[in-house]
Amino acid sequence: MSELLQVIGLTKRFGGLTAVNNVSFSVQEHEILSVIGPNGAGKSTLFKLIASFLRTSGGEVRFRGERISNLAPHITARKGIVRTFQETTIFKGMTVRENVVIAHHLRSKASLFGFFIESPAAARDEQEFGRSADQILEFLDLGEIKNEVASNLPQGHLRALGIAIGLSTDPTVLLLDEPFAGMNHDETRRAVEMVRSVRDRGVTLLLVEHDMSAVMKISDRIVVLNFGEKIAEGTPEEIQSNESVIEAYLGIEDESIGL
Amino acid sequence: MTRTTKIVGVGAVLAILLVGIPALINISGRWDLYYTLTSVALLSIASGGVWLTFYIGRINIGQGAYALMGGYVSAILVVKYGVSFWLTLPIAGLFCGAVSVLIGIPILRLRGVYFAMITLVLTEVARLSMLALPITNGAKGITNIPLPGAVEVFGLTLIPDFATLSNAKPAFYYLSIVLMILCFAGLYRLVNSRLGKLCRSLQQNEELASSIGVNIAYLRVVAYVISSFLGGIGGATFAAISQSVYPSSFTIADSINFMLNCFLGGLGYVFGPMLGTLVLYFGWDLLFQTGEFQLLIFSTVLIALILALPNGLLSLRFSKAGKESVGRE
Amino acid sequence: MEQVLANGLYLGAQYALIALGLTLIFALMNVLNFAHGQLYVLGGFVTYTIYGQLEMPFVAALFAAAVTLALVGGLMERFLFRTVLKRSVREESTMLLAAGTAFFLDAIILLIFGEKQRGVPKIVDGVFNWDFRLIMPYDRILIGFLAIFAIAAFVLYMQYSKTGRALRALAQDRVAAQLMGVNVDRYSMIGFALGAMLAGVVGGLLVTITGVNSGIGGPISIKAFMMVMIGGAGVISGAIAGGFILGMLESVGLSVLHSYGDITYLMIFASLMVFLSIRPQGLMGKPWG
Amino acid sequence: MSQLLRFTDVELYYDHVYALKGVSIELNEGETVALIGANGAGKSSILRAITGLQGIRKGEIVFDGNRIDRGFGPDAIVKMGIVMVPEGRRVFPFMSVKDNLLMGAFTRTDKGGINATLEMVLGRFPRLKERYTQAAGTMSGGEQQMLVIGRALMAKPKLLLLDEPSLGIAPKLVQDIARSIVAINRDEKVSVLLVEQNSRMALRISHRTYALATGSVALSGESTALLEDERVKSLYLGGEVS
Amino acid sequence: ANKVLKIGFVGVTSGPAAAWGTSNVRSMQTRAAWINEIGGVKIGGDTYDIEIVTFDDQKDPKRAIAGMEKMAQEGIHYVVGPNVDDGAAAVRPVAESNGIMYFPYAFPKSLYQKPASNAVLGMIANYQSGPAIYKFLRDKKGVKKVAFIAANESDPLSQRDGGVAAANALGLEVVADKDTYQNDTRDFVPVLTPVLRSKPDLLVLSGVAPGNAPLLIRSARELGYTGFISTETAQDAKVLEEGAGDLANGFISVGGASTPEIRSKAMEEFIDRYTKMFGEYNDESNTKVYALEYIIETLKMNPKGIDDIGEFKKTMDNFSAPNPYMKGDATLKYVGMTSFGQKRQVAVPMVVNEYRDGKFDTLFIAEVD
Ligand SMILES: Nc1ncnc2c1ncn2[C@@H]1O[C@H](COP(=O)(O)OP(=O)(O)OP(=O)(O)O)[C@@H](O)[C@H]1O
Ligand SMILES: Nc1ncnc2c1ncn2[C@@H]1O[C@H](COP(=O)(O)OP(=O)(O)OP(=O)(O)O)[C@@H](O)[C@H]1O
Ligand SMILES: [Mg+2]
Ligand SMILES: [Mg+2]
Repeated sequence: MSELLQVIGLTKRFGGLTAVNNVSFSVQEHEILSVIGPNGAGKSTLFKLIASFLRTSGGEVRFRGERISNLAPHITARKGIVRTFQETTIFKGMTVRENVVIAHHLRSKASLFGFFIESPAAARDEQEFGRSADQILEFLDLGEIKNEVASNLPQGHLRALGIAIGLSTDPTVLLLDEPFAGMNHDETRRAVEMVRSVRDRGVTLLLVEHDMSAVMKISDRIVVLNFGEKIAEGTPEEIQSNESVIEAYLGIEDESIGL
Repeated sequence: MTRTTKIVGVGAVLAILLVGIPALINISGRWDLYYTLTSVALLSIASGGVWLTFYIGRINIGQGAYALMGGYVSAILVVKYGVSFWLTLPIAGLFCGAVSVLIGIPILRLRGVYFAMITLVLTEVARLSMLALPITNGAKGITNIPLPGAVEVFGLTLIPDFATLSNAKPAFYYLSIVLMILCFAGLYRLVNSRLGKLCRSLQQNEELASSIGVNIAYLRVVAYVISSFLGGIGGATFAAISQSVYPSSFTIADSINFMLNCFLGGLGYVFGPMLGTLVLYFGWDLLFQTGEFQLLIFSTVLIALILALPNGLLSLRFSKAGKESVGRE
Repeated sequence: MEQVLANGLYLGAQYALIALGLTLIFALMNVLNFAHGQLYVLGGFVTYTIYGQLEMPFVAALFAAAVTLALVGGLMERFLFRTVLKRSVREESTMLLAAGTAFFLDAIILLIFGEKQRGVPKIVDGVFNWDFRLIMPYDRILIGFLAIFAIAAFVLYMQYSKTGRALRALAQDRVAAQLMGVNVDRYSMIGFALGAMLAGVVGGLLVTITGVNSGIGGPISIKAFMMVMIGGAGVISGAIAGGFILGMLESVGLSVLHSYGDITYLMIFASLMVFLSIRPQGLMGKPWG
Repeated sequence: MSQLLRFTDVELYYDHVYALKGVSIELNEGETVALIGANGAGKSSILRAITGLQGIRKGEIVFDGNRIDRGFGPDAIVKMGIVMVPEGRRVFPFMSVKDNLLMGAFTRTDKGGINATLEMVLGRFPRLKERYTQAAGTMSGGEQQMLVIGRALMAKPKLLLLDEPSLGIAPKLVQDIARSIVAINRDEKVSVLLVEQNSRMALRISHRTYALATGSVALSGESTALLEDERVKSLYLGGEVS
Repeated sequence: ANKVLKIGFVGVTSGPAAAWGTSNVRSMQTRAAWINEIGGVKIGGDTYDIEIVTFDDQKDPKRAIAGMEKMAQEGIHYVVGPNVDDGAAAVRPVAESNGIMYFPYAFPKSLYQKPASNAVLGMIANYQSGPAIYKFLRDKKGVKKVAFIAANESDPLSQRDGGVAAANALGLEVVADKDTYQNDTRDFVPVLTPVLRSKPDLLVLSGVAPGNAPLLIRSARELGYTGFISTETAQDAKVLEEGAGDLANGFISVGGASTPEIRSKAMEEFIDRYTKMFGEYNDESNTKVYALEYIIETLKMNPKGIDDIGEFKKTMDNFSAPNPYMKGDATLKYVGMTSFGQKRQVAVPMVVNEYRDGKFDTLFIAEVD
């Protein structure tokens, strides 16, 4: 294992508000690292900073030792760091399969002009992407609905589609923002399986999630944010028993309401 | 559609445009239709450009600026530097393309009505620039532009000098129709290639597109450049037909019309702007005998069409069940 | 300088009032109402007919203009925009409808009221003259204050009345507003009528100063768009700010750039473009995609 | 206990895709009823049908003795006393907390009553009182969730519909919200129809539960009984996420 | 039954500039109805009814071309219009290739100079009336300093440039020659504030649209301006009265033949008929009544012109007929030798008017050659 991604003193201010405050941690290759914390703690902001969707106010992100902060989002994506969105963000007007095929864009070898004249490279891409898309859709159990227009899908499927889109880019690091939100236990269990198998494909995963049972099961390590600052980092066991995390985030179990 | 029916269909359309219509005009003696159809062809080229910007999710009310610019570039080159019209045509397009890069990079970050607005202002800026720039002859415009000259390759006359023709109308008609066919063949190809899918991804969600590695800034500029190129070509040809160009040759009204053509034809269909232009432009002409009621009838018909086919005329053929309405009947 | 500032303020007040109606309709239904200027013209002609031709009191004429335009606006929403909004795939399609409506109103106005510029007798005579440093006819001062009064009344209405709150809610989230018991159809109509009424009131107010002319609807709409964009689309405070900024920009710009003559407007527009590319959402607009 | 809501054999389609194929459920006055089920099972669709956001194809919906599935728009249904908290919060982002709450009382005209309810809501969610004049869009997810529940209470509903109130909310806040739901049902005598993915919580805080599967009711019964039911355990509680 | 002679009109009758074309069309229609009512007009051996074919070009040069094509299609050889420079320039190729004589209300000299020969200026150009007015004001009223203001569009700007040149030639001091306004301007106070600071004796509203004239006058007067205001285009008294009231008194403009001093019985009947037909007269028609008259009279003189404009052109050089709209023995004839080197302008009396209390008073009358 080696340090794939380093977050060093990362800071983001919006006007007077410091959403992410001097956060540092690193991510090992092939690990699953979760970021948790109360609503508004700065988790999504952190992801946006890593994926260059926001400019940093301070600090930096290194990928394989190379500084990658403040690039254009598509360049970061080309380097292999891809995020999915917290809001179910998909191409609403396209079918499920079209969504996934277009998401293969990064792997494309042809030029824009090549697409236009349908060069052999572009045609090869196209075939290849179709095959890969079908595979991914099967893998995520979306095969049956692949010709549905995405805007008609219920919440859960939208999430799965979001992950499919992320996967299609063949990322080195995949950032998943609340991938299990809106799924029931059964679905979450399957989704967890799936995320694991994504890792087994060699992808390093960062995720933000509020579903604690899933987080605890799946994560190798957990980083906890509160008011923009890192308040804890460690294995699931360590985090679960960390007093300040319980205080700020987890709460004390209360069987009367099933939580 | 199978490949053969497609080829037959395309062949039929080409035959109608290039042979059928001229023949009909000859038989019926309606020579005025040449100009009307020429205008429709040229305006639909410019509208086609606007349509492409719609396709990446931008409402473009600035095409008049590029049409005007194209007209001036061609006119200035022909009149002041004696360049052949045929050479100025692509130059005008490329010039507009180049200018649109400079303008597009800052303004394409804007979305929705903001982009619409800034392009509207751009049209006015272009008009005022043409009034003010030293090279454009200001308010007096450029008049007496010679007709397009001959094109010869190795002594073989490919295109005759328009001035020697007894009637330049059919010549301009063929020129415009061929340009239009090329333009829409190109657009059709573009939209049905992967490039088109990328454009659609931009239209639907730019953030997501960039997260899957699409260089959205670049793609937007590419689409805008193509759009402006088409605007420039259309404008340049118009200058040649009217043999004059004025700062008011293309104005905000034109920019708005280009946009309306796209809406009327249907934003979802490549050939929408073509049909939209035909109906909007030709419709006005058809009604000219109604005198003072022309505008009233025209607008009433237009409103009726929109109410009946809010997604564009072409949605008539391809329409699926409409969007589910919210609420109970 | 006093003169220039006063000109700007007066211009700004009328612009702001024009922009308000447009931005309200935009906020509520995402309709960029190309016919706004035509509604303004119609308001002007109603006032012209009642005050100028029938020689009834100005206030009555203004009231009639407001009522007529509210009615026209309501009808436009009910029979045109509602249908198209429900059935169209892309909301922008209403731009075509708005343009068609603008043509239609233009045609009707031209047929009924003719092609000539029209004017009415002054409502108050006399000119305020402060030593030639600041000259302002009393009717302008009155109209300026009436405009500001109308703006204030509208803002208070939107802020504190139940209807105003419902309209704001509708603008922010249609479905959620519906779930609070807001009858979306009814309030869209009310909002549209209110927007049209504002246009009519400005038209009626200004007919006493600048007269009215059947052809100016289109240019007025375009100017109103600019104000709305400067301030930020769909935001009431933005429309007001935009109106005043454009008023000042014109007044100050024309004075300062006087020596550049012909390119004054080129510079005003070019700076507008630069401003918008730096602030893509106008002054206080919500982001818009 | 008298019956408040009855849903008989309801079918609902989007375009040509069915979302509900013959669903029947009931809810009695004072009850909290939970709807659980997989993604796309049709839970939200049931709520949309009740509120009139979506028309139904077949069947009938009776509320308080009146049929409400034909001829009533969403606003009319709110007036009858059914208020829904939709999926994904949906506050009015540019309005203050206060105005958001007042919007909740839109259908009411009794000024005094509105003020009393406002006091009650602010008492129940003190955070809202702290943020009274803040624009709702700038509040955190949990605060927004409280706001929309409070906003719904402002209408003084007989029946409160909640669509996944825990979605995207931090665990500690989810606890708060769950407790609020219990309290609202108990203290304010508001009946609740709750859609929830967190089945354990749903079963804990409801009286009865319906489990949906692809557009029809798969299981139903007293929540306490279902908690022990083997099928429920394996399908919806998953015991452990392994 | 009579044969029909179709005369065309291509110009703007809708939108902001509708007033220009409308007064044109209506005077043509009024005159045609009148002629037809009295049994038509005898040209050569035949009697013709006049039919006016109109085309609204919306002030768009592209549409103007289409309009001219329509006229050609209708077999029309005589067209009145377009109303603006760009339209007039744009229709030129069509008119020339289809054998159409057209009578624009646009001033660019290149339209009327050789090699162009199909356009006939339908009114008096600003570079003809301007010098006369300025000279009058300089000599009789002691005007020394002139300021110009124009809309930033082709026609007004060209007219302004012509005016500035004329004023300079007359030795007047031009104190403002670069101030412009947008066509959407409704409030001219901000525009005029800096201009009036230069304290001119004469403010020239170059190429001002009829609708804007009263607004400009009113704003200038309300800002305390006391000098002269003039324009070189025709205006409507009613519009001035409604828009500026007493403030418009003393405003100087150029009209046709309707001031009571010079108008004939026929002109009075024309005004009468126009008013009956359309509800309200437009003083701009004082000038615009002429084009149709010239066409018909010229054809009467040489009937071969009916479908051969070559014949028409030949006749133009020596054409002369009594002017029905003026008292006395004024004649209709083609002029323009000085300005264009060929006779491509209709001779209309250059009546310089002064507005006073709802009517125009004649200041002086001049002729163009
Ligand atoms: N573009 C922005 N402008 C201003 N403030 C912002 C912006 N984006 C986020 N914030 C603020 O930054 C803080 C952190 O937000 P962020 O979305 O990162 O929270 P989060 O940890 O992902 O919360 P949740 O679990 O609810 O998704 C919040 O207070 C939020 O309001
Ligand atoms: N607007 C729509 N158009 C077409 N189909 C729709 C639409 N909304 C929902 N559906 C379909 O209806 C079915 C039921 O959806 P519904 O939203 O009721 O599910 P749900 O149980 O609430 O799921 P989730 O837990 O994911 O929110 C799904 O198959 C979905 O694809
Ligand atoms: Mg987040
Ligand atoms: Mg749901």
